[in-house]
Amino acid sequence: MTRTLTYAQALAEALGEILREDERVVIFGGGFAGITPSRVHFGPLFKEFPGRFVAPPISELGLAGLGAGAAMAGLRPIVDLGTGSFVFEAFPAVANEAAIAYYTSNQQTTVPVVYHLLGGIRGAGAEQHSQAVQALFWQTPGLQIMLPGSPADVKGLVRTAALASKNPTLFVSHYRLMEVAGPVPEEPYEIPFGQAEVKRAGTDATIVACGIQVPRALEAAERLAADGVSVEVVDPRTLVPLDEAAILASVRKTGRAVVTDETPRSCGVAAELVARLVEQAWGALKTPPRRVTIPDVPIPFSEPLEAFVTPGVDRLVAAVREVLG
Amino acid sequence: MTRTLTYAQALAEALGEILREDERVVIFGGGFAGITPSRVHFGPLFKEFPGRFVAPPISELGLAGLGAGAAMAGLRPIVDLGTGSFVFEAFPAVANEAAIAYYTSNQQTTVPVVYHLLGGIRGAGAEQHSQAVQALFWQTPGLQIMLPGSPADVKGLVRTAALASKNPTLFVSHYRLMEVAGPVPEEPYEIPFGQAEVKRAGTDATIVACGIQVPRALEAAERLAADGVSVEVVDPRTLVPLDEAAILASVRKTGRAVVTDETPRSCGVAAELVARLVEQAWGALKTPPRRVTIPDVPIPFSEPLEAFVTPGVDRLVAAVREVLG
Amino acid sequence: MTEALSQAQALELLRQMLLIRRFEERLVHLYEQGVFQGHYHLYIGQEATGVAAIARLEARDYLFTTHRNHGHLLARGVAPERLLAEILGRASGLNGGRSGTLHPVAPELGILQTSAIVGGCVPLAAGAAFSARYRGSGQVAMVFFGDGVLEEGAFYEALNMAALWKLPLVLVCENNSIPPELRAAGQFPSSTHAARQLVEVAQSFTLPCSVVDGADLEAVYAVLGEMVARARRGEGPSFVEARNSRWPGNYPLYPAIVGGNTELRWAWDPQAAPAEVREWTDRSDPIVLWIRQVLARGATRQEVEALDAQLVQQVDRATEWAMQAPWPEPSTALQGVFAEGRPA
Amino acid sequence: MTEALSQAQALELLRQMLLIRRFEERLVHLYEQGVFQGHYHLYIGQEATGVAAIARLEARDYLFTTHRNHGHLLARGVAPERLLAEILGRASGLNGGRSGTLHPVAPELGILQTSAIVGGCVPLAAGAAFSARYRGSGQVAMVFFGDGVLEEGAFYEALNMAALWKLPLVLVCENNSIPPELRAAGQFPSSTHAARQLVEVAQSFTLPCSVVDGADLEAVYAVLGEMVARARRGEGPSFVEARNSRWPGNYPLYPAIVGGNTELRWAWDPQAAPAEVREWTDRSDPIVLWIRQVLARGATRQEVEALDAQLVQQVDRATEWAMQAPWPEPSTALQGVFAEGRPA
Ligand SMILES: Cc1ncc(C[n+]2csc(CCOP(=O)(O)OP(=O)(O)O)c2C)c(N)n1
Ligand SMILES: Cc1ncc(C[n+]2csc(CCOP(=O)(O)OP(=O)(O)O)c2C)c(N)n1
Ligand SMILES: [Mg+2]
Ligand SMILES: [Mg+2]
Repeated sequence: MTRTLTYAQALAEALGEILREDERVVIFGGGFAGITPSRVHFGPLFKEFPGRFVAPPISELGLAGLGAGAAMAGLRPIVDLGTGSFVFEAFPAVANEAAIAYYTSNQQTTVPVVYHLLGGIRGAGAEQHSQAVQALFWQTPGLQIMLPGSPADVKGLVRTAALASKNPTLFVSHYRLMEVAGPVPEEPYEIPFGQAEVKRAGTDATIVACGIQVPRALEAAERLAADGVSVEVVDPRTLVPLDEAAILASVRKTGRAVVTDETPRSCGVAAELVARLVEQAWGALKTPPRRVTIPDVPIPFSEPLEAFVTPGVDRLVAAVREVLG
Repeated sequence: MTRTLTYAQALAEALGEILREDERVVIFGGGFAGITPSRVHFGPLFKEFPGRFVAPPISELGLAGLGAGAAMAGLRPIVDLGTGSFVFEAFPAVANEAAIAYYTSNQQTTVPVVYHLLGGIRGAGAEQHSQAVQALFWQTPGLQIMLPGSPADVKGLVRTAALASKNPTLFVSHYRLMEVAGPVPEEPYEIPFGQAEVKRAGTDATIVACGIQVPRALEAAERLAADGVSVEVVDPRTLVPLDEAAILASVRKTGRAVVTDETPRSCGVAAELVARLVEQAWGALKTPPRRVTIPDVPIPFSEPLEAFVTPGVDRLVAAVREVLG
Repeated sequence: MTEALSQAQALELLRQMLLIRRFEERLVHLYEQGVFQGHYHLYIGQEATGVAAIARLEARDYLFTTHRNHGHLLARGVAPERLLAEILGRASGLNGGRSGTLHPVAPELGILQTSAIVGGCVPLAAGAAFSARYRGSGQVAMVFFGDGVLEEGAFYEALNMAALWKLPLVLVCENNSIPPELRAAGQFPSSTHAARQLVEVAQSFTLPCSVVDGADLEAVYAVLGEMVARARRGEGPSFVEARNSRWPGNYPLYPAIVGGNTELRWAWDPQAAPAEVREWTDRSDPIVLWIRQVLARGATRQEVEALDAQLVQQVDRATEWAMQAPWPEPSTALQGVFAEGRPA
Repeated sequence: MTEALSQAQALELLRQMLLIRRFEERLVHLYEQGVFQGHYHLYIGQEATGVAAIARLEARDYLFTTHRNHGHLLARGVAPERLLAEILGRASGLNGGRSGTLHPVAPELGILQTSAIVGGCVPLAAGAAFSARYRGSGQVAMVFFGDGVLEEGAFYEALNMAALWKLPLVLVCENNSIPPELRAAGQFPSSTHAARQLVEVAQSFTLPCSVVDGADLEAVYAVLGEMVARARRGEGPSFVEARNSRWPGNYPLYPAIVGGNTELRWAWDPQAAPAEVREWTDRSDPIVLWIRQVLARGATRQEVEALDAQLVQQVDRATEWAMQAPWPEPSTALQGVFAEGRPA
């Protein structure tokens, strides 16, 4: 049975199930929806599981390290670090402790911690509060990275990260996803990491999108469909591990690709996807893949400025037209 | 007049000149050569300019912020953060203060600070001390990034960063460059940012390399020349700003490109260069560009393991052969 | 211990406090009308700390602040219309609309960079103080921050360097989590620190410290006078904890004008204040408290009312100006990442 | 205040200290022969602190340490040959050669992760302590770190959480920058902290603190007995500063066996020690000091010499084993980034 839930509701539901099932799960922070109206969905959890939520001081570095240490010592902590850029404070603990411990210990110490962040352009967050951080951590090996782009995906992926994985996971959600609604199964379920989903089938061009770019890509596809262009939207859902096969299969079929992400252009997620397409689907590409990303600028506050740098639907539509040649 | 100097000697010479010429330059730390034998070249500077070197506590975050604040308030600080990964500690100050201040202030506040790091695989640094960080900061807009790969370049670029720029600069050097020798002009000179150098001319394929990859690429080219393969080595020298024109000109000429860097593969410098080549030289590429990078793993300690993940000369030679088809 | 404030000074500081109050009340109303976007933080209830401390600075000094910056900027003399335009994201705002409420600057007033990152401003301020000391300029850097900053490691690193190098830095911690029963964890913004007294932490780094009632303008003025003088004499940094009881309108995640805009008569007729704010206005509102002082020193109600009327008008004009200010041209978002040209 | 050590215990702790000393002396010689690579740090001179503190732990407890970890690992019972193989980068090393000297682990002994990042280990240890408290397991986490850690913000963040949440965490700061005239900035490794006493910092976070002579084994044993017991009783974290005078061989950037390998007779014939180390060995070497103690308690020189001879042999065997240990297969560098399968 599925119902329609918002992303935030689906996330709250998943957290409730996880807390109920495994008492090793402990949540530090827990303002998963940040300052959005959706924050109300998490309040009931605090009440239902009073001993399982810890209200931390404003200490991202210490907290991320503490979460990693607790994971090494048998817990399954979920550490909500808040806005994406706050992980900058926690960088040493995330990238140089949690990420490397399993590898440097020669597979002895596991670190099943989940770090949650609200990444990307939230609307009026300005330069210090608008960063998407998934590419930074794809650059620091040892972390699983999930970017659920739909209510159903967030429910299934967060369960996998929290209960079914032995590895540290970076869980990047987005302010502007919190109120996105969609069908969500009632029962608990896991979505395996490294398994992309074709969010919309098509034949003329592929958009590879995850996280906040998923609803945008779907809207772009819808618009293009009105003009008779059939776009396939492939959502990798997790960057690490990455379902290359699914992406390549789609691009081999359509021969044309737009890759999109809300990280800045240089060394962003889209750069990596382009590089992989070129390396592995060279012969199949009829035109060069296009990136739709943030330009290499900090994110300004003012609405028209912010809108200009956001990789929105219009730019996706234009990019698809470009790759169609 | 040029003499042969090592990279460390050229850097020390440049610092001496800079300190002599502009008393706004103050150096925090100053172990530019880390634990290499080359550290001896910096000792004389401490003696010559006693009031200009500040020995900081082990406080990378506070120090990077302090350096940025001092730059805003009229100084031209050079902050030596040591090993590449120590900038993780300083991430908020570098990426979310120094990098954004000029932009968010609407071009009012300038931040002429230089952050120096010894990036990359240093030999036995293991997982926590071997990271190359240039791609991380290419992902956080607002920083100039220089990666001098020769003694002459380090002398000219560090002068530009310290005296001729109003912007924050990330200066990434490398343990394994410190003892590399080359001709260096005696007099002070600036090398403008955003100006690549063709380090070796060739016709059959292009290697794009900077920093530690420059001597490796030159050696690979030498080896391939013995087999009659003519390789052009283009060194962008600065990633931000990037001399795209020079890279594209070379690749348009040769039609074949290997891009190399010591950052991990995913979202690394090489990924970005591949993406730009594909976007701007699609028609000219006879075969898909190849990346020679670190695989997506932490850097292990043991010598054979470390050697295996290092993007060394053999792998460059093999990659050039691949793009030759 | 300190020279008394003249009545002219007392009225000037009242003017600054009232300007902040009227400005921010207006802001809430504008936000409720959807005129601007984003999360924002008000200084209401902390005005005495900012105006009294900043009154101790010279024009050439540096000032650093946080997400809760409006009061500091206005007290430093920023034009309200330019701050408002910034908060509305307009091209003629302090930062051309690029910052909004989060990190507005006024370099000509020594406000070089404002950080909305908890702990961000303290190392920057230490750097400005370092520059002053290095150049021997005699400037002082003052930095305001919340009690939450003592939960961030950046604070300690900057504190240590300031102490080691005797930087001319005045650290003003505005603890708005007082009274103690409200210091529990889990509130937003919250104070979650193990120390019995925040000053003990700074004392352990050998800084001269002081705890002061942040609603007591004269007390703040006295303490900061000393601390700034110390810094200027080259005696190094100091730390002041100014304690404020949080304005009820600051409890919700987004501020709300609980009980309506401040009425001056609450100063002389405490019963007039609405029940939901009465205790706070009467005992903790620095403006109400200060009005009582200036009246006791001989000012008349009419004088105070006239001053207030003027400020309301000023805020009206600022609002009009800011609302009509142009939006930045969208494509300018790509400009100004790097400064061109050589430095002077 | 604390039960006395039996003579058997006293000899066991001597054995541990001598094992560390002989192991690390060997290490320097191996490095000088080019047998292994990289920067490394020795525990020589701090042995009494590690062995006495670790003697207070139960088998199930957690132990975290830093770049200067050999002594802690050996005192905890790690096989010297496996530690040495690790330092040589061999496949049968503790971490399969992946860590070298920098972050060796021994999870079965509660050493889950070692961080060579200054400040890295303290939050991790607080996390293990959190887990113990959350599970009500009665375990304690002990973390060793240098005085330099108090310069890193991470320390304060972890300290605060440990204090707020009363975590069963014992913080052992090994201050090897004593005597004070050597505490100046700019040495490597150096202590550069403004506090007059490091313990004052932890005290300001309300932790029970103690300063102890790190070369005085019994004193360390007594203090740590109390702190571990407190933690186990659920009374929260505590902080101990153990003060060591730095071994002369640790002054150069790379360690050197100044004055040659330790000779036991320096304990009973101080004049026998070479001039360049005499003051240190006589007044600050924890092994020389402890040998005097065990002799005074009735042990014979022969006994001590026999024990030492055994340990030298053990180190010989460990060296042989480690030098013959296989190198990891190069391509295995690509393996083991992520753990496969579901958790238990
Ligand atoms: C590094 C970082 N973490 C978290 C936040 C989110 N945040 C904004 S204001 C605030 C509370 C700050 O409390 P305090 O310093 O006491 O200032 P107050 O708002 O009470 O004036 C928090 C947690 C942030 N801006 N930066
Ligand atoms: C974050 C970070 N900064 C710098 C270093 C380099 N480093 C390694 S050991 C050391 C000195 C540490 O001093 P202390 O904590 O007192 O330990 P000691 O070596 O004296 O035992 C430094 C600066 C590091 N490993 N990590
Ligand atoms: Mg506060
Ligand atoms: Mg030390």
